[in-house]
Order: sequence, then C-alpha cells, then structure tokens
Amino acid sequence: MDVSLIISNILNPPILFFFLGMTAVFVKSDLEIPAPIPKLLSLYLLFAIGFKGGVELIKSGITQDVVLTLLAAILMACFVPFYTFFILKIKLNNYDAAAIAATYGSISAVTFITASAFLTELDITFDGFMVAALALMESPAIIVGLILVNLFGAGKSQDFEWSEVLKEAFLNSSVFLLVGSLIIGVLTGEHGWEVLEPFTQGLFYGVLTFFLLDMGLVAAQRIKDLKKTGVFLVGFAILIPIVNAGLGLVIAKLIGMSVGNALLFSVLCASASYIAVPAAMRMTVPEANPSLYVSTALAVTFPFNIIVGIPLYLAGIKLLWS
Amino acid sequence: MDVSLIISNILNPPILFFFLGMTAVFVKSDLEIPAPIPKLLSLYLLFAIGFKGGVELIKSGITQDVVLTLLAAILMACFVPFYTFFILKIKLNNYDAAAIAATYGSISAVTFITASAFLTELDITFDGFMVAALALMESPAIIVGLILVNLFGAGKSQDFEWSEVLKEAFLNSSVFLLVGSLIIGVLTGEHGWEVLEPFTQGLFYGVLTFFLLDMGLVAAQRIKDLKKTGVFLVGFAILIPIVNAGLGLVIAKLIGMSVGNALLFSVLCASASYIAVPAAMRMTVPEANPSLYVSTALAVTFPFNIIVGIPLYLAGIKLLWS
Amino acid sequence: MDVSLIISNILNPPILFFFLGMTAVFVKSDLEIPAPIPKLLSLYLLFAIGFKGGVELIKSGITQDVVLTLLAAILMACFVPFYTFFILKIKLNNYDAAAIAATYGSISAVTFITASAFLTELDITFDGFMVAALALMESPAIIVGLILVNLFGAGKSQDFEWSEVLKEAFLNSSVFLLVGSLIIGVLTGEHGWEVLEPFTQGLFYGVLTFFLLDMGLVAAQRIKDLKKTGVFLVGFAILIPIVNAGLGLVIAKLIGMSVGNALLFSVLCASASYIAVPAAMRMTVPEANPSLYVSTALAVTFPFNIIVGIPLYLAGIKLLWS
Amino acid sequence: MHPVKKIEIIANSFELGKLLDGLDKSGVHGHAVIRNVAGQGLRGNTEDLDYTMLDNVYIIAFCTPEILNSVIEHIRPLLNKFGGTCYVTDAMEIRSLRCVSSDL
Amino acid sequence: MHPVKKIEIIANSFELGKLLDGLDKSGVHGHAVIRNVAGQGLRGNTEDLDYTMLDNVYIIAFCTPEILNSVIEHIRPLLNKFGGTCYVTDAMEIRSLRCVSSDL
Amino acid sequence: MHPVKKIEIIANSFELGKLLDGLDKSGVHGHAVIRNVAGQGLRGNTEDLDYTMLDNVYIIAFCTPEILNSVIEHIRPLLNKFGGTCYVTDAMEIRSLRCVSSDL
Ligand SMILES: Nc1ncnc2c1ncn2[C@@H]1O[C@H](COP(=O)(O)O)[C@@H](O)[C@H]1O
Ligand SMILES: Nc1ncnc2c1ncn2[C@@H]1O[C@H](COP(=O)(O)O)[C@@H](O)[C@H]1O
Ligand SMILES: Nc1ncnc2c1ncn2[C@@H]1O[C@H](COP(=O)(O)O)[C@@H](O)[C@H]1O
Ligand code: NA
Ligand code: NA
Ligand code: NA
Repeated sequence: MDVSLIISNILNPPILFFFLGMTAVFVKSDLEIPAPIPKLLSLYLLFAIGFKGGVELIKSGITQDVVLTLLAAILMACFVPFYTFFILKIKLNNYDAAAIAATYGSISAVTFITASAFLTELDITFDGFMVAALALMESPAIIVGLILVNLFGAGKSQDFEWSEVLKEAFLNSSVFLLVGSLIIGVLTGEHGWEVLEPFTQGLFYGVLTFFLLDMGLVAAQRIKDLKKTGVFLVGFAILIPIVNAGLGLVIAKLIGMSVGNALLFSVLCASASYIAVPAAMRMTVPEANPSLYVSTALAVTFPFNIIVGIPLYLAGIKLLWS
Repeated sequence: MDVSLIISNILNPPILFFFLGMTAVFVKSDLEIPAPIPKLLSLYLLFAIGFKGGVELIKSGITQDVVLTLLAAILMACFVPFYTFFILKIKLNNYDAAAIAATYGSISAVTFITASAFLTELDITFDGFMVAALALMESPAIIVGLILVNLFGAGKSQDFEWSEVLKEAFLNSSVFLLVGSLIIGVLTGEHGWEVLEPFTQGLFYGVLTFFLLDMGLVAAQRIKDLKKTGVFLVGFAILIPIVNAGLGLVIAKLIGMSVGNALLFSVLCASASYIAVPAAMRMTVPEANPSLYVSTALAVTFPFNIIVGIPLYLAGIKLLWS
Repeated sequence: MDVSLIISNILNPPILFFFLGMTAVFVKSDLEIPAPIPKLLSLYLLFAIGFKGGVELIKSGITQDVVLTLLAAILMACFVPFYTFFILKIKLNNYDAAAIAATYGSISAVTFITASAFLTELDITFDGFMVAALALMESPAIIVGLILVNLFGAGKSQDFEWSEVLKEAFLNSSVFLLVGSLIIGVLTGEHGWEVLEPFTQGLFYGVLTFFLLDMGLVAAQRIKDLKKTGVFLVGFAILIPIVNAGLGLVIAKLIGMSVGNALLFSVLCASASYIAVPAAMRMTVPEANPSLYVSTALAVTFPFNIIVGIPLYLAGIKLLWS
Repeated sequence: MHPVKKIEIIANSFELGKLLDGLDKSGVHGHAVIRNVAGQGLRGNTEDLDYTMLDNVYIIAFCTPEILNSVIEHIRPLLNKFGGTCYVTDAMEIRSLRCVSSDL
Repeated sequence: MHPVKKIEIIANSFELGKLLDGLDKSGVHGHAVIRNVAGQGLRGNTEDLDYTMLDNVYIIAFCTPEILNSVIEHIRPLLNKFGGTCYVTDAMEIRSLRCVSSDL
Repeated sequence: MHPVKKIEIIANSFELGKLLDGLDKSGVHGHAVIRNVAGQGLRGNTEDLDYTMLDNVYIIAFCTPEILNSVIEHIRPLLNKFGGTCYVTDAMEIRSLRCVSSDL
C-alpha cells in the first residue's frame, strides 16, 4: 500500500521537478535558478500558505482542537532537540550535537507545503490552524539548542547576547512573514481571500513546482558534502525523521486529530530546518561545523521526507486511524 | 463617516501588508524583499495599469471630459511645485526648496494604484483615461523645479544640459512604460485585453499587496531620517497633501468629474514622487540634500495618503458631490 | 494577403511590446528589466512550453507523423550549418564562418513560442510533439560547427575537450529544462496539466509579452554593432532565414505536416540561436568574434522573424497547402 | 595627491554592521561595501551556508596613515572571533577634498 | 612583469558613463566595473537614494605609469562636481600581452 | 602584520573554475570572488556576450611572497588562452592567524 502511495506521490509535478533539479546537478547541466529568484518563490509560498491558514482559522474559530494541537506542536519542538542531542553526543562534540539537534527540532516549511499539496491531490482535508502549528514549531528548538550548548559547552559559558538570539529565533523572516500573513488572513477573512485568490491560490501549485526544481538543485549540490558527514549522520538523518513522525502520529491519535492534520503534524515533527536554524547557529555557536547541520537536513532529510516520508507517514496514519 | 472608511481601508490586505512591512523594520526582523524583485513588481504594476487604462480609453473615446481632465492634470502639476516652493523657502535654501517642491508637484503611481484598488473594492467606477492623467502629471514638476532653481539659484546659473533633463523628465522608465502600455492598450483594445487578462488583471491585486509589503519596509527604514528633516518638513508632508487634494477636489467638482475620477485626481494632486523626481534632482540639483526630499515623500506622505488620505478624500468627495 | 497577416501580427501585445522595448533604446529611455528577471521569464517559458508539449504528446501518442517530423528536424539542424558555412566562407575566416553557421543551424525558443502564440491567436492547431522538434534542433548545429572548424581550421587542430563540448551542447540549461519539462508532462499527463494550468497556461501570454519587451531592449542595443558586421552579414541574416523557412516548408509539405506544424517547423528552420550556441562557441572557438554571431542573430534575424517572418511563412504555407 | 592606506576586509555579511562600527569608531568615516562575495579561507568554503544567504562582504576603506593602528585595534578582535581577513596597502588619494559645489 | 598603476574610482552610478569616457580619453582602454556598491563618504550614505537605484560603482583600471597624469586631469573635475573618490596604487602586470590565439 | 602579495585576476566567468584550480595548485588556498563584473579589455567589451551571461569575475587572493612565482606559472597560460588580466600588489596582512575559537 505505501508503495503505491509513494509512486503516486512521485508522479506529481512538484516531486518530478525536484528530481529534475537533482538530475541537472548529477549530469552537470548548467541549469540554475539565479538568486534572488528562489527567495522570491519562498516568500510567495510563505505569504500564500500563511494567508490561507489565517482565512481558514477564522472560519473554524479557536476550538479545543486548535489549542491541543498547538500545545502538542510546542511540546514536540522542545522535546526533539533535547533527546536527539544525547543521541548525537555519542559521536559528535557538544557544539555540533547541539546545532544538529536544533536543526531537527525545528521544521521545514517547504516539506509542510509539499505535504499539504499532496493532501489536496488526494482530496484529504486539513485545517488552517496547522499553519499556526508550523509557525510555532520553528523557533523553540533554537532556544533549546542554545541552552544545551550553555549547559554542556566546553567549560566557558557562551558570550552571545540573548536578545540577538531571541530576535533571530522569533523574528527571522520566515516566521515573521508566515505569522504576519496568518494574522492578516484572520483580519481580512473571506473578503480578503476572494480578492487575493487568483494570486495566492491559482499560482500556488505552479510556484511550488518551480521552487522544488530549485530545491532539487540545491539538495544535490549538498550531496558531495555527505562524505564528510559520515555514515552515522546519514543514518541519523533518515531514521530520526521516521521516529519523530511516529511520535507525532501517536500524539496526533491521542488528541484525536483528523487524518489530514495528523499527516501535517507528523511531517512537521519529521522535517528539519535548513534555513532559519542554520543561520541562528552560525551566529551563536560558531564552533559548530555548518556542513554537518546544513547538509544532513538538506541533502538527506528533505528529499527523504518529500519523496518517501510523506506517503509513508500517510500509510501509517491510515493503519492507525482505521 | 471618514473613520469607518479609514477602518475599512485599513482592513484590506494591501494596507495590512504595508503595516506588516513597517512592523518588520520596527521589531528589527530581517525580512527583506531583495533587489531586483521590487523593481519587477513595480514594472508589472505600471504595465498592468497602463494597459488597462489604454483598453478602457479606446472604449470610452476621447471626449470633452477627457480633455478637461488632462488639462486640469497639467495645470495642477505646474501649479503645485510653484506655490509650495515659496512656502518651503521660509525655512530652506533655494536648492532644497526647489527639489522638494518638484517632488510634491509630481505624483506617486503606487498611491494611485492603491486608490484604484480601493475604488474597485467599493464598487465605485472610474475611467481609463485617469491613467493618462497619471502619466501627464509625472514630468512637469521636474521642469518647473529646475526653472525655479535657475531663477532663484545662488547667483550663478546651473550648468546642466537641458536635453538630459528633458530626457529624464519625459523618458524615465516609469513614464515610458506607463505611456507605452497605455498606447498598446489603445492599439490592441478588447482583443488584447482578453488574452492578457489572467496576467494583468488576475494577479494585479496580489502583486500590489506584495509590493506594498516592500513599500512598508522601505518607508519604515526612512523614518529615522525624519529627525534630520525636522518638524517643519514633517508638517509640510502631511498638510500639503491635504491642501493639494482639496484643490484637486474643487477643480474636479468644477469640471464635473465622477466620484471615482475625482478621488483619483485628488490622490494624484496629494501624492509625491519618490523615484523619478529624486533621480532627476540628484542629477540636476546636486546641491540639494536627497534625505530631505526622499524621506518626506516616502516616510510621511506616502503612508499618510494610502492609510488616511485616500478614505479621507473620498469622504470629502461624498460630502461635496451629494 | 501576407500584408494583412503581418499587420494583424504586429497589432498583438507581444509584438507591440517588443517594439516598445526597441523604442526605449532608440529614444534613450532608462527603461530596463534588471537581471536576473529576464532569466526567470525565460525559465518560465521553457518550463511551460515543455510541459504543455509533453502533456499533448502523450495524448497523441508517438505516431509515424511524430517520427517523420523529428527526423526532418534533425536533418535540417545538420544541413543548415553545413551549407551556410560555405556561403559564409566567401567573406569570413573559417572560425567566424563556423560560429555563425552553427548559430543559424540551431534555433531560438522565443521565436518558436511567439509563433505558437500567433497560431493560437488565429485558432490554427499544432501538435505537442513540435516541442520535441524544438529540443532536438538546438544541439546538432554546435557539433557540426565544431567539426567544420576542425576540418577547415588554420592547420592546427583545436584542443578543446569533446566531453565538455557535448555537455554544453546537450545539457545546457535551455535544452535540459525543455526536455525535462516535456518528459514530466508525458509522465503526469492530463492530471498534472489540470493542477498546473493556472500557472503554465494562464500566465503564459502575459509572461511572453513581458519577455518580448526585454527582447526588444536587448535586440535594439545590439543594432549599433551591425556597423561592424557589415552589409554582407546583415543580408545573410535576412535572406538565409527565408531560404531556410522555404526549405522547411518544402520538407513539411513532403511529409504531410498540418498547417500549424508546418509553420512551427519552418520557423525553427528560419530562427537562429543567440544564447546556447554563442555560449558554446565562445568556449570552443575563442578565435571567432562574438559580436558577429550574437548581433546578427539577435538584432536582425530575431526581429525579422517575429515581425515579418512568421506571418510571411504562414502566407507561404497557405499558398502551398491550398 | 597625498599618501593614504587602503584597508581591505573580507568577512561574513553577518559581521558587516560590527565591522563598519569598528571602522567608524577608529576614525574611518568613508567606505565602500561589495556584497555577495564568494570565497574560501581558513574555515572553508562560503558555500557551506550559501543557501541561507550568509555570504561574504568585501569592505574597502581608505584612511590617513596615522589612524591605521587604531583601525587594527578595533578590527582584529572581530576577525578573531568570527573569521575574516584584513589587508593593508599603500595608495595615493587623488580626489581634491574641496567642497562639492566649487567646480574646478 | 612590468610596473603599472592601479586606479580605483568609487562614484555614483549616474556618472559611470562620463568617468569611463574620461578614462578612455586619457588613454586607459581597459577597465572593470563592479556595480551595486554601497558606501559612505563625504556626502553621507548612499542609502539616501538607494530606492531610486542610484548606487555606487567601483571602477578598476590598470594603466602604464606615463599616462597617470592625464588620467588625473580628466577624472578630477568629474569627482569635484558630482562627488566620488579616486585612489592610485602601484602594481605589477603579469598577463603576457601577446596575441590571444598563440598558446604558450 | 607581515608582508603578503595581493593577486588580482579579471577574467571571463567561464574560466573561473580553472583559475581557482590553478591558484589552489600553486598553494593559494584563500580567495574571494566577485561576480558580474563588467569590463573592457584587449578583446573588447564584455557586453559582446552579456545576454548569454558570460560576464567577468574579479578574483582576489592574498598569498605569501614566496609562492608568487608558482602562481604566475599556473595562471599565465590560462590568461593567454582565454584572455583576462592579472596584477600583483604588495600588501600587509593584519588578521591574526590564531585559531578561531581563541578570543583575544
Ligand atoms: N588569502 C586570502 N585571499 C583572499 N581572500 C581570502 C583569503 N583568505 C580568506 N579570504 C576570504 O575571507 C573569508 C573568510 O576567511 P576565513 O575566516 O579564513 O574563512 C573567506 O571566505 C574568503 O573570502
Ligand atoms: N575613505 C573612503 N574609503 C572608501 N570609500 C570611500 C571613501 N570615501 C568615500 N568613499 C566611497 O565613495 C562614495 C562617494 O564619496 P563622497 O563623494 O565622499 O560621498 C561613497 O559613497 C563611498 O562609497
Ligand atoms: N587595464 C585594465 N584594467 C582593468 N581591467 C582590465 C584591464 N584590461 C582588461 N581588464 C579586464 O579584463 C577583462 C578581460 O580582458 P581582455 O582579455 O584583455 O579582454 C576585461 O573585460 C576587463 O574587465
Ligand atoms: Na522537526
Ligand atoms: Na502631487
Ligand atoms: Na535554424
């Protein structure tokens, strides 16, 4: 069953263009999407998903479901970096372990968006407030990571300024635009939706497809770094997402989420950040090696999730929920 | 009455995203829309508004209304820099006074576009030839400004080349693209409209929203400059637009414009240029201080007009017209 | 008859915006579409046309018509650089002759796209597999050009690495994205088409229009180079496309193409490459003068084809086919 | 023409603000900044984080020879902490320092 | 290797055309131009007009020492009128000046 | 502060990979690269191919004086074949070369 889901997932334009991007790198084509176009596409996606989430949130209202989901989101965002840190310490120094743990505690908005497009394809509904969960799960891991560095750091305490760290955690452009668009969606509601619909809805799937072409290029360029990261980390980058998705599923079942919401939640748990957290770690833990945390998240976990993970987790949900 | 209009204006996505952009600067988020994306968005808006104006102009034909409106537009574009120059001379040197006067004599296309979106929201019609008025009001103030500098400049006459100045005034990219798109709209008419409609109409509101996010960022960054400009100029930047809009209203009433056209005309009178005129002034009056003329137009007059001005002027029109 | 077709072609938004771009350069307006926006637009166009071609190819299936057309395409792509080389050698050295011959043997995707928009305007159908012909005709001329240089080069054989040359020929970003999108169109079929349609179809005409504005700017900037290229090459750049289109027509008639396909095929034969081939030639035949091969293709052949050529060739087809 | 020192700094764009502050404090009030510089140094390739837009900046500042030591004092600790390189060259200034509106 | 002078000019992009003309007239036919340079100088921050795309350019031109004076003559008036800075450094040229197609 | 040589190369972006390889082989492991440089040289204007994105790059590399000759040996053939220019200047290095995490 999962295999047929995986294949039907793979035969979608976004995933196929992701492969096309990877292929371009492997065959050494000079295809590239020059800066700042990928930035434009990602701003658009955050804007569109946030706005849509807000519009739907105001329609559903803030129910008990919403509150439970958001609490579960924060819980997982704090727990994941904590437990993975101790796994990572087996092979890595404290700095690298903390940075990677933070990366996996946070989320990847593109993975979330790809999962939501996958659900739309299959006509499975999900709620707008999941976007709020997405926003809430981005930042806590950065804070947890830094606390871990301070607790286990090499004797001397880090001299970074907490104000700068908190700013980077909660006001980085992704979180800011996502939350801002969500709030504007709440404020303008159905009426705002109608006027923006051809832009935020009509183009959404196409922009996602185009953006995944770029992600394929970027992810494939990172693959050569995996030699440096070693087998331990590559294994970590595949197994931990499955474990986290599993934890997510159990929680989702416990608090009674719908199938669509449960998938998005487990995808959030399974995904790792390759933009916001790396930037924060470079600034606050300069001792950690960026190759390690960027490459595992980008070249292993991201492709794994969008190709295999999403349909796999859905298969798991169908099993548990039926 | 104006208050309810202001609030309904504020609760629109474009204005809310403008606030979001400003907020990003105030809380020091790293949100930015990297160059040249804002340029792309503004080229698109000029292209779309010009083309639509042309298509509608050919439908309505060149009536007496059109001619009267365009004459009124040129009149105001020449009169405003002239009278404001003498007000500005009270506190400023001749160079700065002329540059700022030219800025306020010209117009801001984005303010115009925001006003037209506002009218569309309220189902108030307006005519395509207002875009021709927009185009005609951009350049004259540059010429008037330079004449003022030459008349009142510090003894020696300026040695700029008039050919370069006229080129900058009438062939700068905004005016050129706007007029060009308008003419093409006239030439291709209904048929051209149909094929381009998903592009020029469908995306319009979304692109405007996205662009105002960037304008919010840019305007807020300018606010710190206002310390240098002083209370006199900040007051000028709020009061003069109201005065100019009032003058515009009276003229609009006299020549019998419709409510929609009257609003657009008064918005044109009230708005100030922050792209074309500053570029021309930097080139021809290097003695003037760019901070003064850019910051007042961008950080005070622009936000004032799109947030408070547009609904305020409409309230005024409703009073006068009823 | 051709004149009325030419005029109706000229009065379309894409062609008019092409003129607008050229006009901007002639009157020295500062209008420009900053990099990398033109790149974004051209990536989009390749993506959209390739994807649409793939979707349609799978609908029609691979018939004898398809195979014959593709064979004809490869034939012409090899024959044109060969015969033009000997014409060019009359006035030019071997290096320049080979580079220009390769340029005219290859194709211009934008010319093809403009022709397909022209057909859509006129409600003349054409087949998706013509996009495959487009892709197949891009590369062979590069190889033929290099063989000619090696055969007739100045005594010493060129020391370029064939692997690099082949890579540039078959994996350059245009060919790669076009073929990749085509394959993905084949794989996702009708279903993929539906989800991407607002993006790939809705915006297509508008993006083409915008892109031709940029092409007008670029082509006009090249016109000043034509002094250097001389009368011989300018004549070549107009006459050879007509000859090639004629050859294309005859072949199209022989193998029984439809009117729409025949036009696209003759446009492919008539057009010259100004991106992929110049890049390959700069790398492999550094002795040739880039001004010669870029300027003729871009400032003469491209405008000639989209303004006069396309309707002219269609008139020829109507004559031959009736 | 009078002699000046040219200071060139290549560092991560994150540190740009701090470096310019450092220059300003040591009395160098003019500078030029080129962004989006790719590079490779002691800590490896800038590509490590390129996707996150953490590229290098190249700062050029000309100053009078007297204040060079003060500049070094202010800049060196930043480079030590965050990485980056700094070089000094001798140059001659040509621009006349007279007021802007007085044409020659 | 033979000695050359390196000329560096930082000025507003508006003046680029005139500056390159000036270099050309004084006999410097090679140059490299970097655009989008941010900066701060006597007249304050380039950000003053950044929204209007009036950023700085950084021009680099290497020339033989003999023509340096001619360059200064042509460039100085432009800098005085519109602002911008110019510096000269000593350098050595490495490129062999032989014709392109003659491989070493 | 110790003396170093500054190497500046301006060449077509196509050759970037080969030039950096050349630097690396001759022992220069640090460099900075500025892309999108416009220019004019012996072979005319870069605009000749600008539409095809074949613009120039500006490579800056500081190295110890000893390896300069090795650098020249590796770079010169590339410049002769494909065009491009290379200049060398004297400079002083300021950055302390100590390890990154040891704050001053
Ligand atoms: N020897 C060098 N020459 C030129 N640029 C250098 C050199 N060493 C380092 N850099 C630049 O300075 C940046 C930071 O250097 P590092 O802190 O050594 O990693 C690198 O990314 C390079 O762009
Ligand atoms: N001392 C300096 N060092 C480096 N760049 C400078 C210096 N002074 C001025 N500049 C650059 O030259 C531009 C114009 O200078 P100015 O005419 O003094 O405003 C500034 O925006 C800076 O980018
Ligand atoms: N004298 C020079 N000064 C500065 N840059 C130069 C000089 N000569 C050539 N260049 C640059 O080097 C590139 C290649 O030079 P060339 O091989 O001579 O065409 C040119 O496009 C310029 O950007
Ligand atoms: Na996670
Ligand atoms: Na006005
Ligand atoms: Na051809």
